[in-house]
Amino acid sequence: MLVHVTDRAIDPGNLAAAFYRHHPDAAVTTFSGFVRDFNDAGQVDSLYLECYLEMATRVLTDLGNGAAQRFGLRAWQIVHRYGHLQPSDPIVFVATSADHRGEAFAACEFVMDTLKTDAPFWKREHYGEIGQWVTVKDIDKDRRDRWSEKDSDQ
Amino acid sequence: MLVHVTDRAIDPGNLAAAFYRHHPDAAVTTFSGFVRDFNDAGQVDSLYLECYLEMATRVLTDLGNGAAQRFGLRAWQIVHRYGHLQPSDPIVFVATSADHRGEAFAACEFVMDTLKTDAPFWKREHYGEIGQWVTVKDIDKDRRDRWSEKDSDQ
Amino acid sequence: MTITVKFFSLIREAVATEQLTLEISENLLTVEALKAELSLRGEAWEEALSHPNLIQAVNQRVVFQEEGIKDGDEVAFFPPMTGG
Amino acid sequence: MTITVKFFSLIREAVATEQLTLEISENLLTVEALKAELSLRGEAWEEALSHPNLIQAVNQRVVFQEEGIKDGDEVAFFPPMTGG
Repeated sequence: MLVHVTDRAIDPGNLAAAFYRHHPDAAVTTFSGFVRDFNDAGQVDSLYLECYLEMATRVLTDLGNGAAQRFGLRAWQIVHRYGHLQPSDPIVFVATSADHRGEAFAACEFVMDTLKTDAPFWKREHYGEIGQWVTVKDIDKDRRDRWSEKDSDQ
Repeated sequence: MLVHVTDRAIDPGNLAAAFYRHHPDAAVTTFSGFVRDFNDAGQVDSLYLECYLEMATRVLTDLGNGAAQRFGLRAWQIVHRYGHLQPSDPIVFVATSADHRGEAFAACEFVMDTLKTDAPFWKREHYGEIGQWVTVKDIDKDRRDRWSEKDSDQ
Repeated sequence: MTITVKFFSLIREAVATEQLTLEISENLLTVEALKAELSLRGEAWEEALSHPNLIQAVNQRVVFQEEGIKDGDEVAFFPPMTGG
Repeated sequence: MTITVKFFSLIREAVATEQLTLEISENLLTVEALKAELSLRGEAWEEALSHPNLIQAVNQRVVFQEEGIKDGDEVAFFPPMTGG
């Protein structure tokens, strides 16, 4: 499955193993993000990740297809968790394969940078009794915008 | 083992699975390169990868430690194959983990770009009866030099 | 005509509503008009839907508020996304 | 003094030698001097060791040919590396 959005635990190790096995292309990159146990304010006990499921699947599918075209990928996969998570739980897994490592790396990073701000998920961090919605970080906007600038250069 | 240089088959799927399991840091990147079945001249039947073993271990260890310091990595691993390989065999596996994805991606790509030109391995491609040593590609020199330019900017 | 309206995250909490099925008049031609109509439901609605960072989607695609609405559409309101 | 000299890839093939253990005089102070000494072994040696892209390492570190050599050192000669 190219895109999988799920409220069940995901296992990036198994996903990477399967991707490497099925796509021994010249250059294969994988990335996985895990729940932090800290943020700017201190300790994080748990995370709730809200999801607009139908839209998430659609956005991630468009994103993967767009990356495949832009970077000439041979294969790609995006898996995203939602629901209740604990620190060190995997949130997201992205894999890309290409004929050259520059394209595999760039596509993987492009997908991550774009889904951070364009895929309909919302993080709520909990510390003790306190819960707080995470706001978009400037660095995430900047990282997203890097790719748009490259678009307009072309 | 942080660095492993071996003439036995390597399994990037298992390596990635173990790395993800042991290092569920906020951002984890893995990369694996596989033997191509083509080059600029056409079909490639097999690859011989010669290695200066003691130096390779030393260079890759220095490279990983340097990347860890430069990009603030939490963990890293480099595994490199040598000897006789077939198309689709894995050659190299690199994993990096960090608190932020920018650092994890950059470090993984830096390690790959640097080991291409600085680690003592030499590729000889075979097609039928013909064998030919691979020469350094300009793009690999350019990709290596990107990181030096950044050095001097700092 | 009939549309579905969904709310997520902060916006969902502010209006205390996850989803609505609405019968609306054919005159309600845009997302902007729908927002004005929903804002009549009370101060919490008006405040949430006038948030400067509010994002709106029609049929799972992010749109400007001038986007048209037609029978059977799914409209959603939410704050900036924080995935990954 | 005694040193080890290793050759790899094209250079190994050109001089048809993987490794040498050499007893050398204390006067042979640099990699450059060692290259001159080895070049006396014949045309193939002279040609291989004068290749403009030749890389030399002492004790597994790439060095300029002005690098000094001391007893027990491991010196290696090879073409540009093509790993990964």
